[in-house]
Order: sequence, then structure tokens, then C-alpha cells
Amino acid sequence: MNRPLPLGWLLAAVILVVVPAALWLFGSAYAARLAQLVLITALLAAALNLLIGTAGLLSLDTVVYYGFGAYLTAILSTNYGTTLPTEILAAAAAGALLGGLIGWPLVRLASIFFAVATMGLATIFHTTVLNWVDLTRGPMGYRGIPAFKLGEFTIDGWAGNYYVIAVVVLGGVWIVHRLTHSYYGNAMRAAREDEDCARAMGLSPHALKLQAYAVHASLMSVAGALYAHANNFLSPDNFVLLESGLTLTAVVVGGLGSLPGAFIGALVVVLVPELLRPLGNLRAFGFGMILFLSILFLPRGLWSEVSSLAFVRRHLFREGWLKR
Amino acid sequence: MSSLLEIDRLSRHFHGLRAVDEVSFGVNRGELVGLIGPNGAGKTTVFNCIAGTLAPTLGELRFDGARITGFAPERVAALGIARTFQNLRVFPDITVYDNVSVGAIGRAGVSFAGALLPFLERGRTRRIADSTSTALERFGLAAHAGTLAGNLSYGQKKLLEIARALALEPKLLLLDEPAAGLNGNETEALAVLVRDLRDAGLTILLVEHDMPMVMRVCDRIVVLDSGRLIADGAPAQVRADAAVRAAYLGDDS
Amino acid sequence: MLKTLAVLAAVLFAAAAQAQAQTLKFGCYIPLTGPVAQYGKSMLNGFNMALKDFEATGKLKGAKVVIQCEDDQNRADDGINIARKFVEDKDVLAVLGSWASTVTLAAAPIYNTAKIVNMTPISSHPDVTKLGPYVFRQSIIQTAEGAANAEYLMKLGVKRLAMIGLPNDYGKANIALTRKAYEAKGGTVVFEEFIRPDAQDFRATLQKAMRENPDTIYMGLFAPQGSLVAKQARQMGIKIPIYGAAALDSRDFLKLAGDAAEGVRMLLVYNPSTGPKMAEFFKRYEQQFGAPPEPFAANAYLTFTMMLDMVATQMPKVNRESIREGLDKMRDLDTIAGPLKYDPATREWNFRFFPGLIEKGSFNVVK
Amino acid sequence: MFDSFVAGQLAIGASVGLTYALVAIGFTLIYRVLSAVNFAHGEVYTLGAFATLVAVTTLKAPPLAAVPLVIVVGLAAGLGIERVAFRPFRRFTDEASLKSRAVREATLLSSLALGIVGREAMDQVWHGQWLAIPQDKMLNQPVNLGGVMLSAGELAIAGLSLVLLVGLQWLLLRTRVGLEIRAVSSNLVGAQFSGIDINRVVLATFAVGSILGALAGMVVSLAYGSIQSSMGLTVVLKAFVAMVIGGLTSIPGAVVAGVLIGVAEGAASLWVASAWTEMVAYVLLIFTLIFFPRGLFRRRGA
Repeated sequence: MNRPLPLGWLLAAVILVVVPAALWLFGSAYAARLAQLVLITALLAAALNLLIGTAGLLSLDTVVYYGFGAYLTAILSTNYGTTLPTEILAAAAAGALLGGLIGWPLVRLASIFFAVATMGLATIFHTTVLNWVDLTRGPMGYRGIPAFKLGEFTIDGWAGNYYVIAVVVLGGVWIVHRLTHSYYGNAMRAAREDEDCARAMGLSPHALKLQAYAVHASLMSVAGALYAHANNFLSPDNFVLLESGLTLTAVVVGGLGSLPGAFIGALVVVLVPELLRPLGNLRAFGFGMILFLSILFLPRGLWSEVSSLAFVRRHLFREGWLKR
Repeated sequence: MSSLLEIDRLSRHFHGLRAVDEVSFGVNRGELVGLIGPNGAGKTTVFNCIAGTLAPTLGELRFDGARITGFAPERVAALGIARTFQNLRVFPDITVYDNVSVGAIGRAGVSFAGALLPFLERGRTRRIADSTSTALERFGLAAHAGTLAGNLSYGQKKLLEIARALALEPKLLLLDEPAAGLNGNETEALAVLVRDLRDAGLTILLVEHDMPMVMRVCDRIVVLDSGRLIADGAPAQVRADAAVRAAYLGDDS
Repeated sequence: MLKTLAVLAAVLFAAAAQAQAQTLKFGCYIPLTGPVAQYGKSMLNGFNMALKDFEATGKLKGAKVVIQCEDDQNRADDGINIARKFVEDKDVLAVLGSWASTVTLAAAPIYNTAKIVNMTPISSHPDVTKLGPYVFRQSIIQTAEGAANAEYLMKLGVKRLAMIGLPNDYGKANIALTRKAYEAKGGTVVFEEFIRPDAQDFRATLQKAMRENPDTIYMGLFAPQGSLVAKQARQMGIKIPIYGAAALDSRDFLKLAGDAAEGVRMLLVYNPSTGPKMAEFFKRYEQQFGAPPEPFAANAYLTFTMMLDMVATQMPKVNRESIREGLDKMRDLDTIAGPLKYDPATREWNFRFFPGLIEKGSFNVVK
Repeated sequence: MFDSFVAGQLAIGASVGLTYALVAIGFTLIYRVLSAVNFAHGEVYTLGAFATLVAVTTLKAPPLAAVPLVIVVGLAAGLGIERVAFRPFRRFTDEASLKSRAVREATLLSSLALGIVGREAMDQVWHGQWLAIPQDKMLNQPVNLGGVMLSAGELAIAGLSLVLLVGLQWLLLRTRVGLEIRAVSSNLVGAQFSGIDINRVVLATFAVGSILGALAGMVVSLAYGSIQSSMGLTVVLKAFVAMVIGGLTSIPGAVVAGVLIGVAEGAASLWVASAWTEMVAYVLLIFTLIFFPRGLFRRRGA
């Protein structure tokens, strides 16, 4: 049997069984919190990967939709006592809508213009949450966000939190997986590589990019919803441009356009700064060095799109899902 | 024979310069028409107007009886006009298979919902896979399906471009200088291939510099010079035309 | 008989060994990297100095004290991560930190839930100690500062006040509470605006403030921005007095504002001019670290000293709960900042404010 | 409706805008040649400020005597950044890979990472503290210019911007080096075939661009007087925005856009609180891009 490993199932098994088992064994709330942050970051990285890796739009606006979903959830659950399904749906729908509206003019912009415009969005968002005190409670932050609620049940404790996050994140990553590893993904990649040529093939790059943008906004908004509950606390400082940079780092270190890379990248950006704590005031220096060296020596990231796509295609061919 | 493509007094001006000036001709179903002319004659401009890359200044284009003047490229493609590019435009960072599939996708369409829930679009997916495989096999690219397009040889990239256009299952194929940069043997093979496509019933409009090839494969030739149409007829007829000879005087062919 | 003796000896020996090896471990979370790292670093120095001084008193009876300081980068997220880590480390008896109220407000609930004392030497937001019975504070409190500011401003005869603040939790609370107390005493605030902390040029705000014709400008700012505002005000020819928040009581302000600092008034707390004990601390700090301290160093020093003093009385039976009980039983203290009053309802020690004025390049208490 | 208050707010805005413009000059020069964003430019600017501080305090030099030191520091920083963050990504010299998306993104991130490392290194050296240029060395003498009071620092910023702008145009359009720089920026492969040493030209561009960045840091620090290791962070973002509004490759365009951003911030402060003006530059950016997707002053053919 020369079948490649079923990577998706393997990943799901690790996230749903192995990690919780390890956490339970060591009983560490600290490790559990890091695991939750890794998962949420992985969803952000996967969504950003869809945008940068597949649709080719270099974007720095992660914090806009992440923060939007987080604040939306904080406001809904604190003031209206909403439950998890409502919040996830609300965050997904409102995120997609906001992304669609903002994306409509923006995705027309070429390369660097788009990147700078999204950088601007991030700053505009931060200024807004910082100063619109009536809505966001301003710099004090939003405290006392209740725990996840599913119907009448309140999900408390790290294990419950972890599972809610794991299931939603896996769902989100599955969506990105479907979109990228399908003919739809091919169409997006064509629009990324050569817009004129894609149009000559009957594709509408603007529509494809706009859809990618709206989906990424929607998923990030869902990630924000998870974060709001997992943290019980939001402050505008969570949504500064630098945090967008961290997600971008996760994507680059993990490998552009690759979903396993999104998880690897998330592991790196969440755990490396934690491991570097003993460095004290050299910590940021160390992080910069690691970032720099990884770009220098791993220009394609730890798990690049090429290898991951080849991997999946081999798998599909063997399974006979695609004809050669 | 009815006209598949009709070009009626097409003009395109650039900053007052008349790159194409009231050109009219037609392409019949199943016909292989060559569009030639010296450098700067306006061949590529006519080509781009048909493909929707440029909007005509004046005049009308009709395809299959319907007006397509000024349509966007993707709309023209959706109606069944596929094109290749003069300078290679393969997608270098994705595989040969994926390159060709883009043409098939353009034909069958994809949707967001279908990508998420594949069972909704099983038929469509199969159609894309089938036409991709057919096009790959026809051009002998099946063995390279998994390689990145950027790693192919120049000749293979040319073939890939045509395969991708064909995966669109067009009614009309626009070829923009397909022989440019190919050596003698490759040009020969290309000529055979183009002829085969035409024999299989495809309508083709060929813009080409390689005069012997054009003369040999085309059913009819249209000649432009300085934006104007100066001849339209069978190869032998065009070859004998005084105006064409005058236009090409000093030209190396 | 012999057997009994042997057992007894073994038990005694073990007890002695245990006593000898007793380690008291404290955690601390402060910003050690990033734009406010200098404040965290001076706090770290303050903690270390307190530890060294306390070891010299011999009250520890051979026990070893460890303080583990983690960098929170002034980020709430990092504060939470560190909290989870400390909560799990069974050796950590109590935690000190953080600098910014935002970070403390995010992390302290975790310590409170885990029943471990979080004592902040800096964070001055009024809500901090409302988080739960395990959260203590030994710092200036914004409500108290606001009241003292109002009193001083009224004493100076200020009728029309223009207020400029930082748009963060500190600045907003500082401006709001001072404004409330000042207006309650009959003053009028004619202008209030929050500036961009990363800007260099505040003349636009100053010009707007001056249009309202105030008789004093109040700066709810830290030294970097406060010095720029003061300098630019003088440069623009603004002659009216400038009054600063207690946070401006810093050598940095004198250094950065230069001549423009002359005549600026503010409340002083951790300043060598407030008393001989504080002056001595400043002198010793400068000898040890080669530069005069930030006021936060004094805060850190006196908080940790008090904590160690209390813990020493409980030895050898010190645990997380005993520290909370111990702190709660403490009352008024005599410290380098003078006598402090404890308020058991809020678990806070209230500091005494001294009205101050900058003259000839140094802070002076106005008699 | 034109009162002195409004004029004052706009003038203050323009003066702030000039600092953005000054930083944008070097930043845009590097982009124009390499089509690569150098995010470490902000750290060069900071380094220029620290070099000035060292010159006027440790060496006790008068402010203008700091210029040679600042130039040397800028030069060294520029060459270092090129060598460490850009050269390794130019393994291939064909145009496609030089200007390809992958390389551009890689250098964008490598320069960002190098910027972090540089900033933290400066943080270690100067203990992350805010430091002050001594009052007597600062350029804050009031200057009466036809009834309008300006500070010497503002004049120095405006003057330097003008000198650099004119000087750079002269360098680019009238000298051999400039010719080579333009050749490399418009057609890399062609430039290579006509015997231009690409590495040398790229190094020269980085050297010139970084010297300009360091000089900007010097003049701004002399005008405002406060220095910290993270001071380059905000400024480089504003310079970036100015460059993009200006059309990416036009240096005069970036200068005009920089001043425009400042004036817009000044105008906005008439209606909203200062804390909100942070977003003015970016709102301006997004609206500019919606109506002019390639910026305001795009060079033809670029």
C-alpha cells in the first residue's frame, strides 16, 4: 500500500484527540490557553492564506475583521445574552458583508496599492475602536465577556473552550481547504497569476478576488468571535497593525498557499515568543532574528503551496477522483 | 456557409492615430482564416478588439449573429471565443494540469457553493475534468500534467497555451502568432496541428508572421496595411495581389 | 530507645533541612520590551533593590527569596499568558504587576479565580481592585489623584482649565476623574482633547485649546508627550501656567522638556523632595544603577519591601492563602513615601500627595 | 471664513507634513529603483537621530557639525541593509525574478524583520529611553518670515526637503550614476546588457536613500528634540502612505503627497479631536486609490 497519509484526518485527529489528551495528562491551563491561541491563529492564517496564497492579494487587514468579529460577539453576548450558534452565524455573515462592501473597491487595486490600502484599514479600525468609547468602551477594553453558551449550557473550563474552538476552527479550515483544492481554487490561482489571461479564459478576476476577500473577512470574523469568549477580555491593543503582521508572519513562515503551513506558522508565532520569555528584554530581538532567518533560509516557508498541492493531487489521482 | 464572425467597418484610434481604419471582413464556420500584414499594420489591434481587450472606436463586431462590440474579455470568452497570446501567457507557478483546467473552468463555470459542497456540481466537475484530460492528451501534455508550467520548454508552453484555449471548447479560436520563436520542426508540427483542428471542424483566425506556414494552412487570407484592409482572398490570389506585394516590398518575406 | 532517638534525629534533621531550603518565590509581570520598557526595567531594579535590602535585615532567617519577572510587552494577551503560567507554578506565592492598568485588568481576574494574590504597584485605574478579594494595590489611585489635583488647582485659583490627555486607559481615567473633582469644586473645563501618543507635533491641539481662552493647561500625559507639549507651548508663545498629572513627576520630564519645564506644577509622590527617606532611596538607587530612578522604581521598591516584611512574619508557614490573609490584616504602614493609610474595603493603600512645582530644573514641594 | 486660526491649523499641518515628505524621499528612491519596499528605512531614520544626539552630546559638536557623522552612519546602514536583507534575495539576475511578487514580498518581510532587529538593538544600547537633544543645540529659534513666526527647525525641514528634492532630480537626470539608476529601474535586463554593474547601482541607491533617511532623522530630531528607538515606526508608515498616494515611483509626487497628508490632518483637526486624526492619512489614501488606483503622480510607463 503506497497510499499517502490522509493528512486532513490526521490533522483532525491530532487536534481533537492527541492535543486534548496531552493537555489532560499534564493538566496545564497555561498550555491549554496556548493551544487555543494556536488554533485561533491557525484559522486566521488559513483565511489569510486564501487571500495571499491563492488569490494573490497581500493584505495587512487581519485585525479589521478579527477585531470586528470579536467586538460584535462581545457586544452581542454581553448585552443580549446570545449563544454560540447565533454568534458564529452573526460574525460570519456580518464579516462577509463588511468584507464585500470594503472589498468591492479595494480588490481592483494592484499589488502594493492593495497592501497599503489594507494597512490603512487596520489603522482606521484601531483608531475607531479606541475612540468610539460608547460602543467599544474605548481603551479600557471590553471586560467580563461571558463564556461560550450553547443553548442553556454554559461551556466553561479549558476542555470545553478548547473543543468549541477546535471544532469551529476545523470547520473554517475545511472551508478554505475546499475552496483552494478545487477547480474554484484553480480559477482563483489563474486570476492571481495573470489577470488578463484569466479574463480571456472567461473568468472574472474581480468577482473571484472579491469572493476570496469576503470569505477571508468572514472567517477572520469568526476567529474573532472565538477569541472574544476564549479571552473574556478585549482591548483595542489586541487589534493594532502589528497583530496583522504576526498573522502574515505565520503565513510566510508556514508557507504561502499551504494549509498545513497555516498550522505550522501559527505554532511558530504563538509558541516562539512564549519560549523566548526567558530572554527578557532580548525577546523581541530574538523574534526578529528568527523571522529574518526563516525568510532567508526558507523563502518558501516550512510547508509550501507547491508541495502541499502536489501532495493532495497525488492523493486525488490515486483515489481516482481526478482523471489524469 | 454562414459567417461566424463578422467585422464591420472596425476602427480603433490611439491619440488620433488610426491603428485600424474601417476594416471589414468575416470568418465563416469551419474556416481557417489568416490575418497578415507588415509590422504595425494593425493585426494585433484587430485581434484585441475581437477578444475584448480593446474597445473599438467605431464599427461593429458580430459573433454568431449577435453584437459583441465592446464586450469585456470574459464575456467574449463565455460566448465561445478563445484566444492565445503573442508573448507566452501561461500561469508559470501552477501545474500544467491546472493551467489547462482554467480553460475548462471558463467553459463550465465554477461557483463558490459548488466548491464547498461538491455534490451540488458533480456533473460540472466531471465536465471540467474530462475536457482538461482530453485537451492534455490531444497535445501530448498528459505526461507533464503534474509539472509546474514554468518548467516546460518553450515549445511545450506554446502547446500548453493552445491546449488551454481549446479546453474552453470554443466555437472560434484566435491564435496570435503561434509560430513565433519556434524552430522549423516545431513550426511544421504546429502547422499540422492547426490544420487538424480545422479539419475537426473548429473555426480559426490566425495572426502570423511566418508567411510560408500561413500560405500553406489557411483557407483564406486577409491582409492589412497601415490599418486598412488591402486584400481578402484565397492564398494563391493574395500572393498574386499587387497591393500586397507593394505592402511587403522591402519586408523580408 | 535507640530506635526512637534515631527517628527523632531524622525528623529533626529533615525539618532543619526543610527550613534551610525554604524558597519563597514571587512572580512579576511588567513590560521589559517595547516602547514603555524603560518603566518596566526601573521597576525590575526596584524589586531587586528591595530584595537585596531585605536580605540584609536578616529577617528571612535563611530562607531564599526568588522573584521571577516576565515580560508582558504592555500587551493584555501576554499578561494573560503569564498569569496562566504563574497560576500553575505551585511555588509562586504571589504576583506583582503590571505597569499598565489595561494589562492588570486583563490578567488579575485569572489570579483572583486561582486564589493567588495579585498586587499591583502601579496600575492606577479605579476598577483594578474591584476585580476580586485577591487583588491588592499599593499605588497612587486615580480617584484620589483627581481629588488632590482639583484641590491644588482650586488653591492656585484656576478658573478655566484646558485638558489634554493620552487616549489610553490611564489618560482617559486621569482626565475624567480630575475633571469630575475639579468641576465639583466649581471649576470650568473649557477644552478637553486626547492626543495621538505617537505624534511629535501637538501644536494643532494647543492652538485649539488656546482659542477657548483657558487660564491653565492640564496635561494628563507621561514625560515623552508632556515634554513635547510643554516645549511647543512655550515655543508658540503661550504664557499661561501648565499643570501636569502626577505621572509627569519623572527625571525624564526635566531632561526632555528642558527650560520649558520651569514653572510646571504637579502633585508629587515618589520624589526625593517629599521627604528624607525618599531622598535617601533615590541616592542609593543612583549609586547602585548609575542613574536616578523613575518614580515607578520607588513604587516597586516599597511594595515588594512591604510584601517581604509581611511574609517574614508568617514563616515558615507561607502559602498563597496566608499571604492574602496577611495583607488583609495589615493596616497603616510607614514607608519611604511616608505613612500610608489602608482601606480594607478596596484593599488599597492611599498615598499622600504633595503639591509640587518645578523650579531651577528640579521638583520642589510647595509649602 | 478665513481666519488666522484656520490658517494656523493648516500651517501646522503642512509643517508636520514636511517631515513625512522628508522621510518619503529616501524611501521612494529605493522603491523606484528596486520596486521593493524597505521597511528598515524607519530604523535608518532613528539611527540618524541617535547619531545626531551622540554628536552634540558626547562629542559636544555644534548641530551642523553632526552632518558628516550622520552621513557616515546612513551610508553604513544603507549598505548593511542592502547586503543583509536584499542581496540574498537577488540570487537570480533576470528581470522576472528580480521584480517578481515572491521576491518583493520576501524583501518586504526581510526588511521588516531586520527593522525589528535594528530597533531592538538600539533599544539595548539606549535602554529604550526617551532622550533629549540639549535645548541649546536644538533648532528652535524663532524666525520671523514676513510676519509669520516659524521655528528654525521647521525652516530646516522645509529647506532640506527642497534641497534633497532638487539635488536628487539633478542626480537622477544629469549625472552618470543617475542615468544608470534610471536604466536599472526602467529596464533591468537591458541595463545589464549595456554593461551596467547592477549590484553597484543597487548599492548606490541604498547608500543615497539611506543617507537621506538618516539626514531626515537628524533634522527632525533637532527640530523636535525627543528621540526614542521606536520613533521611526510611525514615520515610515506615513512615508509609505505618501509614496503610494504620490504614485509609487515619483519622488516629487511623494513629497507633495506627504505635505498633503499633513495639511489634511491639520484640516481634520478643525472638526475632530486629535486622537481621530490618526486615521486621516489612511482615509485620504483609500479615497485617493478608489479614484486614482495607481496614485496621483504616476510616471508614465512605470
